[in-house]
Amino acid sequence: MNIMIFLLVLLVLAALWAVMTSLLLRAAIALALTSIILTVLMFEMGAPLAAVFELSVCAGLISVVFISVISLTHRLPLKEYLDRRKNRIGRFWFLPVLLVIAGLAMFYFKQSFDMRLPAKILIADVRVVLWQLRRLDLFGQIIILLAGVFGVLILFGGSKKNGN
Amino acid sequence: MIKLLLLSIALPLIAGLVNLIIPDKWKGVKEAITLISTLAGLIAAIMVFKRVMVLNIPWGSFGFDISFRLYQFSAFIILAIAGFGVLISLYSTAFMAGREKLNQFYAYLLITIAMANGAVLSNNLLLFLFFWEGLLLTLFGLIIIGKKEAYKTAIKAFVIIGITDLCLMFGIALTGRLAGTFTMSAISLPLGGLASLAFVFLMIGAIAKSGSMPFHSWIPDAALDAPLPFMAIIPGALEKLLGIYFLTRISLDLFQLNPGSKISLLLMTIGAITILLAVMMALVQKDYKRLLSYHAISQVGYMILGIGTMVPAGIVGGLFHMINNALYKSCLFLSGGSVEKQTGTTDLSKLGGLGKYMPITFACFIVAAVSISGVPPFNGFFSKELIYDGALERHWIFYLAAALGSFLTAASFLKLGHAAYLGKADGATKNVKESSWLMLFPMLIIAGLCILFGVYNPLPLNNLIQPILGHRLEGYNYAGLPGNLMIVIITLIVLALALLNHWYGVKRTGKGLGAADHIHYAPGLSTAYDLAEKKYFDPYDIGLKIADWFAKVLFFIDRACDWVYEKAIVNITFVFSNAVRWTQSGNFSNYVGWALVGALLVLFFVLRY
Amino acid sequence: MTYLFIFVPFILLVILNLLPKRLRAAAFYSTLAMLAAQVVFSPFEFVKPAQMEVIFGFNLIINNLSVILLMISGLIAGVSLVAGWATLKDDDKKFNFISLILLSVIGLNGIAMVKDVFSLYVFIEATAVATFILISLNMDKPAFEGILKYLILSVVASTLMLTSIALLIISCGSLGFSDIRAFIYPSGGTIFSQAAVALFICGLLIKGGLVPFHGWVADAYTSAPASVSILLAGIITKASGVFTLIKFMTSTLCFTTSIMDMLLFVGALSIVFGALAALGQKDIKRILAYSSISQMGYIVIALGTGTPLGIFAALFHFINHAIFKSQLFVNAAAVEEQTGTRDMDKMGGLAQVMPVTGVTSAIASLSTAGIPPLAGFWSKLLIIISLWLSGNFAYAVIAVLASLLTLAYFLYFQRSIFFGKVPADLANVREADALLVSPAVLLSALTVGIGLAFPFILKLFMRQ
Amino acid sequence: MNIIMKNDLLVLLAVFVPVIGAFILPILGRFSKLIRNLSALVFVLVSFVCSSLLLLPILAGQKVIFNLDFPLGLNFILNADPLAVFMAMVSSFIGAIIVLYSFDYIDHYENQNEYYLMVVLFLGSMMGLVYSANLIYLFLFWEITAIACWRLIGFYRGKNDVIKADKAFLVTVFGALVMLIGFIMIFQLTGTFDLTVMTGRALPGVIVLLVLFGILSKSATLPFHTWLPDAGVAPSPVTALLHAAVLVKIGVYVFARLFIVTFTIGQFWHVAVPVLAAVSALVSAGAALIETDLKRIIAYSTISQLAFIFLGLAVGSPIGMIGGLLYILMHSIAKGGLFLTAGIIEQNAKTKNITEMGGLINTMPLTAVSFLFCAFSVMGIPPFGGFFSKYLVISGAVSAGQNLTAVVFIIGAFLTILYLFRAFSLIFLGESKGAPAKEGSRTMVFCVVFLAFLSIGSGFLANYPLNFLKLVLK
Repeated sequence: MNIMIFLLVLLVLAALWAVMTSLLLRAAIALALTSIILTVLMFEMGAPLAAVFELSVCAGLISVVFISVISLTHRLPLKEYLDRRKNRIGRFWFLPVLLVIAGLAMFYFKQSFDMRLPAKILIADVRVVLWQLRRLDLFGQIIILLAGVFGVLILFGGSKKNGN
Repeated sequence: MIKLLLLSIALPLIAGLVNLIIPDKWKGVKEAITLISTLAGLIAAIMVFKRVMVLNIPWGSFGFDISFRLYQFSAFIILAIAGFGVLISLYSTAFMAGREKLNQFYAYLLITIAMANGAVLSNNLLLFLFFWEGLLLTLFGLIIIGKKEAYKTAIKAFVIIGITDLCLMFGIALTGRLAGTFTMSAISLPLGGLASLAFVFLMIGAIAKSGSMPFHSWIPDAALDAPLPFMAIIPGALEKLLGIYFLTRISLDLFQLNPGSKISLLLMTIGAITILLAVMMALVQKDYKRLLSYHAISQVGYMILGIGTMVPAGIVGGLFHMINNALYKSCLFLSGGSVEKQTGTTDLSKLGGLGKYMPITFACFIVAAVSISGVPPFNGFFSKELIYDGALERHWIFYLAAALGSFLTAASFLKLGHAAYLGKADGATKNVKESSWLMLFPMLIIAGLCILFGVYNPLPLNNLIQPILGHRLEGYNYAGLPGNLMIVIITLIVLALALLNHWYGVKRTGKGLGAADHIHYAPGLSTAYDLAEKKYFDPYDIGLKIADWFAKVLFFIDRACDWVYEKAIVNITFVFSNAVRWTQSGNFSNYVGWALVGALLVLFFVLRY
Repeated sequence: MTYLFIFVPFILLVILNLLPKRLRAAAFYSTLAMLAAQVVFSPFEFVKPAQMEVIFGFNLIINNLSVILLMISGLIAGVSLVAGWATLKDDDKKFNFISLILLSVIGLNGIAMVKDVFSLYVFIEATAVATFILISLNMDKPAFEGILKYLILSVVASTLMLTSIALLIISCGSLGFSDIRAFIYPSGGTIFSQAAVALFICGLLIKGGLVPFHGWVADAYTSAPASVSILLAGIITKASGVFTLIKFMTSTLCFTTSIMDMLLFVGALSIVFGALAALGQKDIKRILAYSSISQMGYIVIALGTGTPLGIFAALFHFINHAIFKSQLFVNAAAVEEQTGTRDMDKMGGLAQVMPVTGVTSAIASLSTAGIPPLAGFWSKLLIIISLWLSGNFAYAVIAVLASLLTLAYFLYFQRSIFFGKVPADLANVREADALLVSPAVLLSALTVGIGLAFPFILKLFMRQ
Repeated sequence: MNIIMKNDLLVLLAVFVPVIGAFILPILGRFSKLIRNLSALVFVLVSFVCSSLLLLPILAGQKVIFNLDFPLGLNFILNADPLAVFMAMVSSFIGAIIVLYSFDYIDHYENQNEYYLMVVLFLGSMMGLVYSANLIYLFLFWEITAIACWRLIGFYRGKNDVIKADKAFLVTVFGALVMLIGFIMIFQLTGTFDLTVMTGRALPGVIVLLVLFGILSKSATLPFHTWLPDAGVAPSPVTALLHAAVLVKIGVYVFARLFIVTFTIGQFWHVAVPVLAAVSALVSAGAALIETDLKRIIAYSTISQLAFIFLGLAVGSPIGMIGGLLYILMHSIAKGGLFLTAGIIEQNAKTKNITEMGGLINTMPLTAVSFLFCAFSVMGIPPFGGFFSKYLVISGAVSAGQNLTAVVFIIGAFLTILYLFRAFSLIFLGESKGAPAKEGSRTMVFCVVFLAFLSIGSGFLANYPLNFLKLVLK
């Protein structure tokens, strides 16, 4: 139990670092770190499948994409960089507020949440879920992917035009 | 018969409209129409005289019903109006010759006569108001066709009379509510409370029409601007007849006014003040017509005083004075007219010695002047005696005022006659001709009537006036010589004093015009006179000043309302709007912050239940 | 034929992409025809009772609610297609634009017809992604800023929705609307289900851009290309926001007092906030953006009454708003196209030179402000009546007086763009070309027509 | 049965011929001005003729009701009762004269198509408002008139004009919206918007208050009056239309329709409204005495005359109500004449500032005399029509026992005489200051003279409207 809480805290810290840092590279690394911690948590909670997905896709693939893209960028001039650095703490004013309200909420409903899932879902196998019940959502995913493809087309086509 | 009655209204009206239409060129036609219609009116008036008849025609609802009633009083007034109509139109044919806007003059004159007849005959208060207030239009028209600047006077007259007529309207509405009917012959209200209020408002209308103070100030101006026949008939005769007629009606018939009441005291005070102030002004005038116009005002005072006494002698005297005044006042104006016609001026300082050149005019003037100053045996004497009698019966102070008034009247007419007709002729008045017979004839008639009504006063008193009062007078008969010898003696003394005063004044200054200078420039009085000449005391101007000030205040309120819309609301809204737009910082993390905080609050709120 | 509404665009999309470049002009016409067909055929579903079909295991349902969205989305997508065809210059852009419109239409139709929460979420996301790309069509910096805000806030929204979906699975055990309704109505459900519902609604409010979740709206609308902002403002955010809200709440019947109070409050807040913010704007599109925030507020406040009349009013206002707001954006596109600026201070007197645009925009503005006899009046009237009858007097008064603010800023809008004298540098401005004018005419004709025919429409609905 | 059908048709024609015809005018305008103008006149005349024809069944005591059922109490009802017919005849008649007048007047300006469209639309929707016996449709037509006025006031397109137009629009719409809340409360009370089923029901005070907001703002009574003088920027026939004939009468008409014919209101309002009206009468009369812009003067005088109408309608005595209704007729005629003369003067003297005019009576005698006649009628001098209405109103106040209010109104009448004569003498009398202005065109002068004579004739024939109006109280 304690290890889990420790991991959760770590997760939050890593996420915060990813948001706060002003260097893209560090942000990408922090993101990867975050998803790694998440993976560990999932293993602990006994969701191996999700954990594997998370590790492969987020920690692996996405980070690679990020870093490759970042390699294309170039540094800002120092002045702008310093401007950006300014009040990068201040713009997250709402985090403490959130913490306070959340704490109030938690304090307000102090009752034992029972986390037992309904049986139906427990027995249902992932494949069953995906291939029998959720075809429509898969279709939706396809639409999203297509949109993404067009996005890439447009963006790179645009940049190509700008290039030459 | 009833047709004759309507004829006396319809005929002048139609004739007037016709006159309005036909072009100026056909001068003869106009005059013919005017004379014929007025003559026909006179004949009709004579034929219906001494009859009593009532005519009712339902018209609109809500009290707007056509209802005429002919009885002694209205018959008498109609007769007078018709008579004056004939004479004045006769006079005008000569006097107005060669002036422009003739068609309008005759038209307005005839319409005025029609309206006046209607007002006198109508037995329904609303119908009465209709005609009465309608006279405003012709009044306006008759003045405005005068000199170039006459429109100022016309507007002044219109505003004064119009405002008082509005008071009359309110009074009539109140009376109608209190009485429950608008039929004049059916109304007889006890005074007190709202009824007194109603009476006061009606009275304002009446005395304003008759030109008493404080509603007088247009008359002297009109004397200078308006054509003279207008002065002779409208302020001189017609409006007095109407105003006093209505005053008598309300105080005798419509309301039960009794001698002790505050109202009668009020009336008498108004009368006394009017007599004195107006005649004081008249005394110092340097212009023929303007002097006469002030007398036209002060004589009203006598009538109001007489009726205000509410004792039989006073009332009879007031009514008698009404007709007498109409006679000699129009005669005086006409004489002034013929002087103006012949010499081209009415400025007394330019006139003088006309007596030899215009003897007939002079004779008529003398008759009228002595009768207005109340010299026996002319008609003015008898009516004034009756009024003195009534006033003395109430309180000696009113009598004093009246006597003083007649002293000043006599003095001012001595001055006028001396300045205009005696002395040596020079300048404008060198060998002028006597004016044409068309103009002399009316004056002679009227002067004759003055003498007749004086020498043989039972004729008017028994036939015209005393029948009006009917039952109020049983036991009394005021015809013949005046009863109260003491008053007569005092009157004679007063007249003698006036003569002495005149002699002293002439001796002091050496010319007739200066006869009143020792009063004019007496210490204290002189400044008052100057201010009065500068119109400091003109109620009209004072009223305008007040209205202007009042309007400024109101306008400020209006602007304040506007400011609320134009500025206040707009600015407040924009304060809010700016505050709202300030939150749109464009910094996305703020937006995320709101979203998350909002979401948590929503969650919190929803789960709290 | 339910699935056709999803498949036909998809197949069309595939075919168009397989076509050689020179035939691409056909893409425009075929897509237009497809959308027209959608508008025409969807009403036939009215007569049928609500039905579900299972093909390839797609479980979709179509009922009157879905029919409304199908019609409106077809209409507005068609309009923005035409506008885009008129305004976009580059051929590739035109083509991508068409394909993306098809994608988002698929998403919208999915939203219209799904019957379970997760699919709803998926299709909302599909629409959203397509929209991101659409906004960035012009590849300029403000567009990217706009997307960034939209993106981040809709990520927040997705997070909330996913969380609520997880909670729903845990508590109700299933995600179908019917199951959820069975679980939470009338008992009210467990604390989990309530939290889940609340979170899902929050997500939808973010999507719909209501105060305080509205941060992204102005920038996204403003930075998008003219034709895209028609689509975005006219239908997408409304459909994936408030319409989904209506669908979700009506199909799960989660009208608890707390949620209704929350909706009333948020609605009132958005109404006033949007109207006030719109008052001082100088940018045409910004005014329209804020005004649509405040109109969303009207829809939500009507939904918050929870009465059938209120829901009807909300739907009706949704329809009207889709029509007149997208028409206003068409007008804005026309003005921007002709004058080359969006700054209202630089304009004036355009009504002389662009009469059709002037008149139509006046009609739409008055309809937005709820001036009879235009359509907006009736929906606002119904909203106010429902508020009053459900006892929310204060909210009713706010709603009424806020429409005065609406009138105020639309009068400013009209005055500074279309009235007054034409400035010198705009002297040679002409009316926009037919492709931009005709949609405006069509939509304003709809506004007037609905307004005049409303009593009959009402009769129709009441009979059902 | 047959006759009833025919009468329904008459009502429908009276309303919808101008409303629909208005949108044909711009199309006609593309072909020929003359046709457009004439057809505009014809459309307005049609509704006048139809309304007049409705007199026969009304005097025969029949009911003429056109009804179309809708849910939610939104029944579309056109009910031609005496009040409606009276009002419709007055406004369509004046409207026709104004349209005729604007043939020549508006000839010098642009956007004539829009002008005629809006004017005829305005009159048509006025007809609809007058006849409709359902609160919602009443509100609907009410707002259509507001739209028309908005465009008409902003007709010259100048920045200031448009701002004033927006001001007028906003103020009236604010009142209308508050009134709408009142209507919805009525709906909550009765479950319908249909006026024909509500006769004799007593209204709670708060509803009266809310509805009064709309009425007062529409008919420009304190404290919502200041938009009316500002509306003077519009072309003169429009202001005439706005003020004299119809727009401001809408408010008083709705007052009569709701609070006299339909509902009964508490005694408090029979005192409060007259007092408010008294203040309004005084304030606006005072402002009229200060202003130097001719149109503003007349506008302020309209406000103060409206206060008289309110007094008559609100004091709650039958004679006062009749007076108020008669006042609507007389004031429409006279004030319309004043505005049209103002239009002629403005167009020919090239200024609206009366201190820059003078002596115009020498060059434009007909206009001057007409102005004077209309002014007399407004002052309430017999035999002009205004006399009867003014007397009845005052007498109504007196018979309701509100003597003090009546006296205040008498003072208001004093001020009326003062400011009208001030304007008249400054414009027409004295020696001319500006360039000599010529007489207006034949059509315009004809309209003015016609109205002037009408304001006399209406005095001599006042018994007909009086006897007709007795039906209203039944």
